[in-house]
Amino acid sequence: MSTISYQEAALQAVAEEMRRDRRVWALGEDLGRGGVFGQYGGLLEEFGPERIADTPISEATIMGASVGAALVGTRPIVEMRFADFALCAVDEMVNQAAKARFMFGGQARVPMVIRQPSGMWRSSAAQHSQSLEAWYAHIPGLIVVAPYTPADNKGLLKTAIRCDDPVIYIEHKDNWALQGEVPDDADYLVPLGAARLARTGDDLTLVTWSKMVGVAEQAAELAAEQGIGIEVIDLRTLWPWDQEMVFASVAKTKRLMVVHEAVQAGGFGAEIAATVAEHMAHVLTAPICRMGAPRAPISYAKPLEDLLRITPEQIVATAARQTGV
Amino acid sequence: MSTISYQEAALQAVAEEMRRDRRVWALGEDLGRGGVFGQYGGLLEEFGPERIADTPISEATIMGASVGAALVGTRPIVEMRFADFALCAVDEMVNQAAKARFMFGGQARVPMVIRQPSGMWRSSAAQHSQSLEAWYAHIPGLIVVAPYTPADNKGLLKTAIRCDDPVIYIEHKDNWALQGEVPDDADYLVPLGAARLARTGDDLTLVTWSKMVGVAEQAAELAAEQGIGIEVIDLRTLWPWDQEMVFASVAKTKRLMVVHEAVQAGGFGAEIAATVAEHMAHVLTAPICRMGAPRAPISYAKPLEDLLRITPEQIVATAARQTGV
Amino acid sequence: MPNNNAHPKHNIDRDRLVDLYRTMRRIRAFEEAAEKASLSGQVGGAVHLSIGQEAVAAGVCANLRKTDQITTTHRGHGHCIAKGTDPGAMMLELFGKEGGTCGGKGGSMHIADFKVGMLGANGVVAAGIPIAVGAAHGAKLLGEDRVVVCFFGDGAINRGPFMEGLNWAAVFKLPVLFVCEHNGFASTTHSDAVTAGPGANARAESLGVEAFTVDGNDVAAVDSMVGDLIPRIRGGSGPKFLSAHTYRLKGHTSVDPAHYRDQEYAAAQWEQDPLRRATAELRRLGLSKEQLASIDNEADAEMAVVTDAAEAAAPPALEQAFADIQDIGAPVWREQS
Amino acid sequence: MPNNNAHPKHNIDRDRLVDLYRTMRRIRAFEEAAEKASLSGQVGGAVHLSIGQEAVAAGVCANLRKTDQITTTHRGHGHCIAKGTDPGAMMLELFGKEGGTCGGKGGSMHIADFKVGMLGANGVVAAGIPIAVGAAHGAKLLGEDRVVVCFFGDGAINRGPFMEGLNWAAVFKLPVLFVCEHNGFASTTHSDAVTAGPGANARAESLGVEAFTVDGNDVAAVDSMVGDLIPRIRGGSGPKFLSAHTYRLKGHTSVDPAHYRDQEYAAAQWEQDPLRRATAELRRLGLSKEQLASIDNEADAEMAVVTDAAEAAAPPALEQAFADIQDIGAPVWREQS
Ligand SMILES: Cc1ncc(C[n+]2csc(CCOP(=O)(O)OP(=O)(O)O)c2C)c(N)n1
Ligand SMILES: Cc1ncc(C[n+]2csc(CCOP(=O)(O)OP(=O)(O)O)c2C)c(N)n1
Ligand SMILES: [Mg+2]
Ligand SMILES: [Mg+2]
Repeated sequence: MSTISYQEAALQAVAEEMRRDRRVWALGEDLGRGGVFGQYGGLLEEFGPERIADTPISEATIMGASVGAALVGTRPIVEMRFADFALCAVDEMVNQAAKARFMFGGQARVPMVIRQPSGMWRSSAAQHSQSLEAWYAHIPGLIVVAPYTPADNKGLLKTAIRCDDPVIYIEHKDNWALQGEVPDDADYLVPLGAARLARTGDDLTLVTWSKMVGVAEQAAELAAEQGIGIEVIDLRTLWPWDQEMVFASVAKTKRLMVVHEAVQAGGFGAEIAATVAEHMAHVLTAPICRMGAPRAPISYAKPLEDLLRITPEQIVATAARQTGV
Repeated sequence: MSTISYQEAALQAVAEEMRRDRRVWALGEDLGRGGVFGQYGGLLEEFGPERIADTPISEATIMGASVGAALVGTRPIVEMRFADFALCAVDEMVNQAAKARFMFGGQARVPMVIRQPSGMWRSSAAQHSQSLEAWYAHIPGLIVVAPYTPADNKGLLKTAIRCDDPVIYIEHKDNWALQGEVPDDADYLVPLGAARLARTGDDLTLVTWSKMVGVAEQAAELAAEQGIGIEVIDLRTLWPWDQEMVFASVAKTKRLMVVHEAVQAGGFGAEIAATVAEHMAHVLTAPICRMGAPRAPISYAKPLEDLLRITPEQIVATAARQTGV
Repeated sequence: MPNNNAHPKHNIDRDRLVDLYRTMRRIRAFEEAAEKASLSGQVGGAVHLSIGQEAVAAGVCANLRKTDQITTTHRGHGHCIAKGTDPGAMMLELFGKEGGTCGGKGGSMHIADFKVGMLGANGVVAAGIPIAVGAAHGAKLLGEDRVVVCFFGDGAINRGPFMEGLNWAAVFKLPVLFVCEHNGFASTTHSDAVTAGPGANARAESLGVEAFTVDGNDVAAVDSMVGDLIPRIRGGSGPKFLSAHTYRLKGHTSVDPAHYRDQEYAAAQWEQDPLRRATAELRRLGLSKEQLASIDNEADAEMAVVTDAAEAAAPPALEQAFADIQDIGAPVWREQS
Repeated sequence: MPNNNAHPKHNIDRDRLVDLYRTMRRIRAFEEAAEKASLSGQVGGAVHLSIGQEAVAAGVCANLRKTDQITTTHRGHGHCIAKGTDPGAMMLELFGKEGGTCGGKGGSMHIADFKVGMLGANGVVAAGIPIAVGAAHGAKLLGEDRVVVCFFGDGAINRGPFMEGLNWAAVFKLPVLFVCEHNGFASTTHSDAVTAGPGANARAESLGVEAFTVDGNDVAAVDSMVGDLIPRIRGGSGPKFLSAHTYRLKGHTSVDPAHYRDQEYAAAQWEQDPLRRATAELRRLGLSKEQLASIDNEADAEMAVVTDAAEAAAPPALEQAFADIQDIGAPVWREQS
């Protein structure tokens, strides 16, 4: 175990997997200078420009060429820089990467990891702040991962790189500096599809992911002072998501809240809320509750941007209403 | 009133609006030959090649140029041919069209209608069959419309063309030939955001849209024979959706089913189900139920394709379970 | 500047031309059978015929090794057959049957046959370009001695991925041959009307990809030109571009009557049918009418057999609808009522 | 072929050069103030400085009418000022304050000012290209006599919309001037390393857009060249393309030390600073040191005022977060605790 940042944890994951498997390579703009957030720092020196490939500003081809390179047996790590720019490569992601295995009757696989740094970050405004994980969860053929802790960013990124199907890998830009204990083990893997019980509690199950896990933990801390026990589940993988853990928790707490940074309307919280409503209505003692962003583009001005951020206090207030405390 | 097809209704809408407003024009591939489904047939002859513009195969620029042309005061109707190809123009739709008004502080508007023929249609396989309405409902700045009846395809398309914000306009490919009574009135407008009560019933509210409305109506017919009264709501507009009508119906029937052709996981049905679960849990006497496609790419072979189609019988069986009949 | 637009002088060997002719004839016979099956409703989905364009497929692929790879488009039957895909499996695929190249899950627009290096047709115009470039990038990374050929149409050169893909191939000096089949149409639109500038080759050269032109209805010319280019590409000289001028003798899809084109001109183009031209050349080289007819009959017979077999074959097992989606998180198959 | 690469002979009028210099100096002063405010944390988000590239903005926009329009990029402050946007509103925008060009909702990367024909900066590389082309298409449809100038960088020419947009403009013969600011970098990458072929102009010509080159650090040359091109475009001759060679004297963003470049070379480039070059020329034309200093001081004073004002200004009203999204279906503002 070492205490390192979310960014260093990812760097470790990539370096270890590149050492382990010669077929793994990374491509994107500015990777040779460490990537836009430093998350590829030093890799060029170790692996050379063929495997840490600087590309033109050609998102569609970064993605499409990766599909081709994956089909013939390499394992590309695709850096999209900001999740927003992946919107320049959607055909390649959704019509090609996600469907090739199925459409070709299982003849080929598309092992690629599509890194999409996401979320609100320092007044980045409407085109550099989006959280679009719900889109990818809706697309057959894609796995969707959104780690919160540094340890998970190591273990899940490594598992994603070893996965034979395309993985949308969502790192939160506000998390790069987050410190945490991370196993040094080069075989430290976190399984896809398994949630993490971040905190136990008896009164309310709060399901969340990515940066909101930290906010939820703070909320749970505050709520505990008011006598409300919030159980926080860090979903980690959005598709497939860990229904088992969520259902077990809801069976215990009899209440569900889902919190995410993304727009609430059509967000992935709706899927969780709907699934629980379908299957666990009989145990619920309070209406399910979602907290997501209003359906508004993200503003530049800090006070307006902040308005779209969910705070621990808001969560506690909602939890208090929901639990009747 | 005349009995005409869904396709002819749309053609009428476009022709009438182009006559009414010189700023309205349509652009896309092959429009001069009537468009790929004949939905622009004869318009070239009336309006000329400037206003019925044949474009290169350049989806990103069809969309992006339309944003520019809308910003300066024209009102483009953007033909995407198949919804699947709109995936080549997502930056332009989501980062540009949807956000320009807000991002620029209200200085400009983006009046454009983005037509996306959607859905499964005659063994068209994985890249020509998708239903992705949920994506657009998740994006601030976009309106999402999915008409089922020929009359609505006239009235809603006209309203969409007159709307000053970008509208994602989803026509179902299997609906082109559908006949129905359509008002001849050149000012026949159907308001955005208002659902249509397609059939009344007391036992169960079924919310759906697009081609599935017809399937739901058949199901309601069959269910009535078994003594189950299904109220069918044709949502018509997905964003904003008519909560009022849905809530009123659920208040009456105390049961909700949402049916759509799109993949169930992360589909727009989840939003409706979650919203009802949040606000109407106290009136529900049965768990909410969603029916959508499994999270699978769409197969070419007819029996496999058919497997992803929801049938009236499946709806009735589910309704019977839900109502305990 | 080298004169890349001259037709290479070709002095083709008779046996080689016979082989090329046989490939073209098999493609033609396959597509004629597919056309019939499409019009009769036995084959679903859209079927795009390459009738009139067979010389490009045959002439290019005759110069490839089995380990070389290709990507193609919605109009790709010819490329598949020329690269070595079994027409039996292709016809099963068109009929949506078990045993099809993709198990019946892809259909005409998604045929793939990885074991012969056929990396997939594509339903999205130009989408195969970055994929081909990536396959070549992969070969380079893995140190594998392969060339990738990327087929696309004259309509595709107006999509962004065309430009991005060529630039990429040139930047990374990848072993790719880009083959633009200039058949005059982008669906029902004359491609000239929506394509500015001097043409595909100028675009390629501007992106650092050396470009060549060939009469795409002259199979010997295509063979000779590509026979020259492939070893250079294999030798590491970077990507090359070839414009093959041809004509789409049929409509955009099997059901398109193509009323939008000059009917006289279209009819006259049958004179340039690559099969007809190859026949004339073979006759000149001494092949008898009977020898040619036997090739034709053999091809027709082969395709009659595969069509009958496809008609008779079983549909895919229903659980295939949920197979090969992803290892985790895919729907679970359950027998339904 | 005309020699489009020659610098036009320019014999510039002194008063005109003074005006161009003043524009450049105001841009420089604005950006130096913005840089300081960014480094001090008063301005959030990414701030991309065009220091060293001012001659392009000034020289191009001096030839436009108010009714003409432009689109620009993440590095667009100069273009905005040159087109006539009020630096006060721009600085308010950078500070995220009420009264900013976009009410504080856009920031540096999304400045727009429709009343002077500034149709928006853009956070997505090359995204402004189709938008500019569409604005010109709109002008043509509406029969309005306007020219649209589209600014973008040398990194943008590798994105698909670049190619699609140029082809489109040529096909529809639209009144667009494409201006490629070749500053050597695509973020931290040398653009040469990821750009194949002979360059932007060859790409433009291959797409049917006549292309020209100019020394982008010589404001008089830019002015003269664009002064020649705009009337031709306005006259209906179709789109034109201009490569302006310049150098990004600062890092990619205000916080980028740009260690990745040759430091000696970068330092030497200050010799080519367009302001320095214009100063020398103005001195040659008889302007006194004092006269120049007074222009400089005026510009600095103007920007000091707008910066102070921006600092002091009120933040936008919170309800603006929900305003101007869409007429129906937008969230409703409610005062929160
Ligand atoms: C991105 C995209 N846009 C539009 C289409 C519809 N479409 C299918 S084939 C075709 C014409 C393609 O022309 P070309 O590339 O010349 O190929 P050809 O059909 O002539 O072989 C079009 C527009 C598509 N499949 N994909
Ligand atoms: C589609 C897209 N990809 C990547 C980025 C990140 N990015 C912002 S500016 C930039 C470099 C652009 O280079 P160039 O076009 O030459 O403009 P310059 O910064 O030199 O003015 C990059 C890669 C982006 N904003 N959009
Ligand atoms: Mg063609
Ligand atoms: Mg640059």
